[in-house]
Amino acid sequence: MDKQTILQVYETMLTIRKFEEKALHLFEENKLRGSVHLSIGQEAVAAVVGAYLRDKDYITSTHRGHGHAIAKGARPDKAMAELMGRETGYCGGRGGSMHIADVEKGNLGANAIVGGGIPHANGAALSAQLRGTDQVAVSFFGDGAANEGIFHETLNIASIWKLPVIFICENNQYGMTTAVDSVTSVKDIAVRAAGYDMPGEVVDGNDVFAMEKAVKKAIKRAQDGEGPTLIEAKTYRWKGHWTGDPEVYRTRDEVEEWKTKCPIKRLEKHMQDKKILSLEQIEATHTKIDKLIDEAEEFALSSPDPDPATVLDNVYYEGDK
Amino acid sequence: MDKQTILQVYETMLTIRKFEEKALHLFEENKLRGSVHLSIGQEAVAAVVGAYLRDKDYITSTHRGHGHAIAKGARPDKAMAELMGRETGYCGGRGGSMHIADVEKGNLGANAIVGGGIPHANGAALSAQLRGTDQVAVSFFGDGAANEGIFHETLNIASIWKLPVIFICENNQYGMTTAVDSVTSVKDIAVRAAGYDMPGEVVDGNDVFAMEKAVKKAIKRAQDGEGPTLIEAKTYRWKGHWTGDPEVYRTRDEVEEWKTKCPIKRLEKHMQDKKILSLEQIEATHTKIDKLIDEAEEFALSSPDPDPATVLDNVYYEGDK
Amino acid sequence: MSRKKYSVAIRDVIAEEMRSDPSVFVMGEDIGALGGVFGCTRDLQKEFGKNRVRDTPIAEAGYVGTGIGAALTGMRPILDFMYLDFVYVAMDQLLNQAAKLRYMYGGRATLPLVVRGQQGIGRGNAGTHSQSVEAFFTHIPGFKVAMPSTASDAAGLLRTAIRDNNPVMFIEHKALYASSEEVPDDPNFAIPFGKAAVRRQGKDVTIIATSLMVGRALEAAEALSKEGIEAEVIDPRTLLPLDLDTMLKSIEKTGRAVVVHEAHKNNGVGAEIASQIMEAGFKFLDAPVVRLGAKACTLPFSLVLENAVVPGVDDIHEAAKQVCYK
Amino acid sequence: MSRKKYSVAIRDVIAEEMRSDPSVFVMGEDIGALGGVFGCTRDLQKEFGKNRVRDTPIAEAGYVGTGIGAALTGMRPILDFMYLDFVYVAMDQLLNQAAKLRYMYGGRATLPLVVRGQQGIGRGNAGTHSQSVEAFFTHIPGFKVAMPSTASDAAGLLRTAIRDNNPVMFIEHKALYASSEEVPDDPNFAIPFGKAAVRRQGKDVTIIATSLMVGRALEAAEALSKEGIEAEVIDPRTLLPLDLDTMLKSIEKTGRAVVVHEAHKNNGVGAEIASQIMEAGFKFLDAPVVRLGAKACTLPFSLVLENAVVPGVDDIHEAAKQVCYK
Ligand SMILES: Cc1ncc(C[n+]2csc(CCOP(=O)(O)OP(=O)(O)O)c2C)c(N)n1
Ligand SMILES: Cc1ncc(C[n+]2csc(CCOP(=O)(O)OP(=O)(O)O)c2C)c(N)n1
Ligand SMILES: [Mg+2]
Ligand SMILES: [Mg+2]
Repeated sequence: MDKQTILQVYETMLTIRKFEEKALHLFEENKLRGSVHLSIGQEAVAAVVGAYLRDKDYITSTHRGHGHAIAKGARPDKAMAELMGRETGYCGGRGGSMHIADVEKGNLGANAIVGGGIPHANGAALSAQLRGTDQVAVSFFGDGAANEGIFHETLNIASIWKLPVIFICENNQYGMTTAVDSVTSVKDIAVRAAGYDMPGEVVDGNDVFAMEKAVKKAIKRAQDGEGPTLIEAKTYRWKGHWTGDPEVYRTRDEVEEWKTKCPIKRLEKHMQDKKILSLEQIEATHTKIDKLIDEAEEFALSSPDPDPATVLDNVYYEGDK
Repeated sequence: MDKQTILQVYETMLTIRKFEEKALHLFEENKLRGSVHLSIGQEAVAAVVGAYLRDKDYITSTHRGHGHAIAKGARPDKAMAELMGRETGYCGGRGGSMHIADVEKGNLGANAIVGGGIPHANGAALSAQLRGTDQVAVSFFGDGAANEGIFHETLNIASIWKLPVIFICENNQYGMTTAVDSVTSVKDIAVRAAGYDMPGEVVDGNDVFAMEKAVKKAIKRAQDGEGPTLIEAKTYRWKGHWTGDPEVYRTRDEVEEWKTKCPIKRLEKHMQDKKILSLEQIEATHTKIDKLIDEAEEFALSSPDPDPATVLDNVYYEGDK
Repeated sequence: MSRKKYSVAIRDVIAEEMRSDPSVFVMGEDIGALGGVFGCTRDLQKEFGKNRVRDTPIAEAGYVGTGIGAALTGMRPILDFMYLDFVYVAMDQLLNQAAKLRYMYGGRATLPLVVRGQQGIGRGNAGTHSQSVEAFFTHIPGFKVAMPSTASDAAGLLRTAIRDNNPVMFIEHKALYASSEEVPDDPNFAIPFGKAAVRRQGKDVTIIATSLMVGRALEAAEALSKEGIEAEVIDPRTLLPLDLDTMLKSIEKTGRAVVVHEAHKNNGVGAEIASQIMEAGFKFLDAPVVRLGAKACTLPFSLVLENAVVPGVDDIHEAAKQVCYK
Repeated sequence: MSRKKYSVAIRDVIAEEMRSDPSVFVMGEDIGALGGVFGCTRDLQKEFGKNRVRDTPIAEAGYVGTGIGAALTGMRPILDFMYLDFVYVAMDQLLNQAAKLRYMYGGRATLPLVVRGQQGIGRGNAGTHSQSVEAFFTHIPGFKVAMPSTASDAAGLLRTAIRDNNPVMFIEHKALYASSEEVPDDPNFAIPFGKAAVRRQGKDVTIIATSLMVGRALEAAEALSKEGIEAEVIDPRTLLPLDLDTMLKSIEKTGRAVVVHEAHKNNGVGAEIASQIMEAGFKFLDAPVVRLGAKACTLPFSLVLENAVVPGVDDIHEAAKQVCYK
């Protein structure tokens, strides 16, 4: 990873982390409602993928999608406004946290249905293939989603049509309150790739360099017309499944253990070791992102609610093709 | 396989073959209507499974289900009556060819939705497990069905719960008019078993002894509490997908080639070689089954149509639990 | 009688039925340790173990299909949907399989199966976690459909559902779980299907409301009363079977009806109820039956917009006055 | 004008639109070499190749989802359902995704998507291959719903569907594929959505019928005519949008209406149409609107039983006389 990319990945991770810490804070202050699923602890996966995709490439995301959106170029202010259901949000307040999309920038959307977005990445990849471009599509989804039928159907289709798509399973050890090994018949979800004749790789999802290697290989494969790849990124979410989760299903020790593997801290140490950023520069970056997020909060809080008179707008596209 | 079982398998195969030849004939004579999917050429799979299951064991079947039903003990007369939509049929004429069921005998039904019946076998196996019996359940399905999401969900559930269930994929090379290799990402569907941490085995589905080995092993595994098995039986359907199929998707040569692998002829040769049955005895068996099927035809043809006044019966179970 | 929350009433009936009938068991997502997102299976796994309170993978079609197989072979599964919005991923198993098998098998199969879960607004969950799905199950024959609006009804109807030998779609409401009421302690307390409840007596207009809308209808009725209009409020409690008689009897008296539900108005069960009232009670009607339901858009996330989509107390109030030509 | 079968009319429009717009392509099962079970994609793969006429695995949810992704990114997929009974396995992709994405994304996404296939009776395919599914797509907002009853309408409406920038559920009927009619040759021949067709003029009773039932209604109208009752027969052609005006204009004249469809009567679109007529045209009605639809049971395999379930010419005849109090 070149220095510039390292810095980009770092800033992206930090933005995701601070965006979500802020969202949690606002939720606890009752300034924000609904389902808010935080990816704190998992930032490396989204950030590295985002760094290696171009604006014209596509992603599909999940209920836990803030990180993916930010990594694909979403502005924290419009994202935060969406979390608050404001008119200025990415979906004009119609979608909320679980549906942030920015189709023009290649983010085909978060998706509140587990597995629901996986085939959309196939479709974007098919579209690229039919139009003859070199675009690739990435589908993010969780360990839980890998037990839904749509996972199976999508991977099979991607493989037979050699679609330029990359399936990234963020195995954060739980589907809601359910431990992955209690409902998943294989230890590594990546082994399922063999059932679709595609490469499947287990990666330390908290290590940006391990992610880099896997993602670059998969992108090359996609662009060389060789078809899809399944990457299983082992990672962990530090916060509850949702804001308010009693977390009866895991121990504090387990959470603390994983916090020692913080992807951001790891990268900060690496940057210091390699003299990429000094401690002062790291602190300055924190300050910069803090400011960005504070501005996002302000923007969101000062944005208007949607006008109820517009509630029936945009059910259909009106006008000519 | 002991001699008695060989004879049973043989008679079952012959019954299936002649039953379906008769059905085709009746269809061509306009005495029978609707979707009729013939399993001619594939009889060994059903017959061997049927021979090793007991009455109390379960099966679930498909749109191509006459063979499975007969192998699980269905009477040709009541089955033929169902194909004709008569009151005396297995479903009183309500279900037709694609829904023949005999729940009391453990046949949980043919199913006109591709893949639709697969999870029902899981459920029967779970039921056996919960009730603490040694019953096993077998799910028959096609190569095409193995690309449906429900296949994936079912196998994963069966594996994590170690259900006494056996998944038998009859790979007859086509899903309707579509060659298996054009829509299936793996050469052998059995390799998908690894994605569910269960054994997967490719078997010559036209060889009753190869089937025997695989089925016995899977039953033992199920009864030992070790969980499910996936068996892929490679086979071929001689007739069109449905009665009236123009068969534009395959060559006559291919069909003729597979006819040389006829499971019935192969077993007849084996029985003669091993002096299990003489040519005369074989001919006598044919005559016996011909008679059975003629009687079935007669029974069906002389049976009444359902009474339209009863059309709303049995939507619901009426009465107490 | 014990005062119970709607969610606890449900939990308790499941527990009691599991105690008295070993063939009853529960499957679903996050129902074990967590006890369900809304607590409807709280502590059941502690009492009945992991075999009878089974956490499933996120594989709704798979576990509904598994439930069907179990029901066909002597068990009585209760299938838990965290959100009924997820029925879509299992729709084939629900509508082509569970609903149809008995009939297609000529009556030679029995499917004692309860599918239960919650739906509707109230948690800011946006379009795919706030919708209402009852109309799918009233259109395709095979399910019975219950929709309790109070804790006591939830208990009584759920017991009937679990003891019924047919597939039952049992539709709870997320915004009702915290409501509480006196619930009979009798372990056989059951409310028969197909018997509407008259929630309020009135002579001027009949308001037929389901689930969350019952409370709003009662509020509207109070306001109407102050204006001299006495509304009769009827809660059908089950939509299939539907108790048309009770509604007709009321409309014979009032001559006017408003039907209100939270599901989309277009092709919602209100259309069916209004049509049946017209067909059987045309001669009683002094005004056309008016229907209220969600507007024809996806449920929006923004609370301001959500409130504009689903019928509120004022909308019911207005509609009742409209049919009274006031 | 060329005389064409309904199936050929459909095929030809797909071909023409594929010729004129490279972003249009087709996906589905057995649509290539076979050209579809009913010939609606015959020879298209020969002309357009395997890239634009794609045989899919049996994975309806997967290919609908793939179509959604393609539609979001500049393509215009036509998704082929061999039998619309299979929508259930893809229902989440259809109703939670295709129908809702544009709205949930605040209008910042466009989904030009046609889902087409056939439904209904006529081939002895029993319960899971003979049902009618339109009501699902009129209830949940997001799709437009077309239901052509003639070859020419099939052509004109399908062109509109393919050129529409919204998800369209295009519902054909297996028993109509062989019917033929003169179809305009104009490669821009299109019928706008939301315009009903008056198939027969009459002053005594309005019969509103969809798809296969239009022919039956016309037959019944001939029989009624012999008895001195002149029925006006209206085919809505699209159910969403629905042309209520044309129906009301007719009912203003006749004072009586029968609505007939093949889908189950309970909660079918007939309930919606009857309710809208009541709401907007109560003052015109001399009799309650009568609905006809399939009886409340799964479609049986036996032809004798099937005929007892779905409305026939005689049933329509009877119903029309009933609303005329004859
Ligand atoms: C079809 C469907 N089933 C269930 C849910 C409820 N649900 C939301 S998130 C979730 C867990 C998802 O687990 P995973 O895929 O591992 O993603 P994670 O939350 O761990 O990021 C569940 C069960 C849903 N939204 N959609
Ligand atoms: C969900 C669903 N999709 C499509 C069909 C139409 N269909 C019926 S049989 C069939 C082919 C099935 O192939 P396979 O599973 O290999 O079984 P085979 O017919 O070869 O025995 C198809 C596509 C269906 N009945 N159900
Ligand atoms: Mg997870
Ligand atoms: Mg096959």
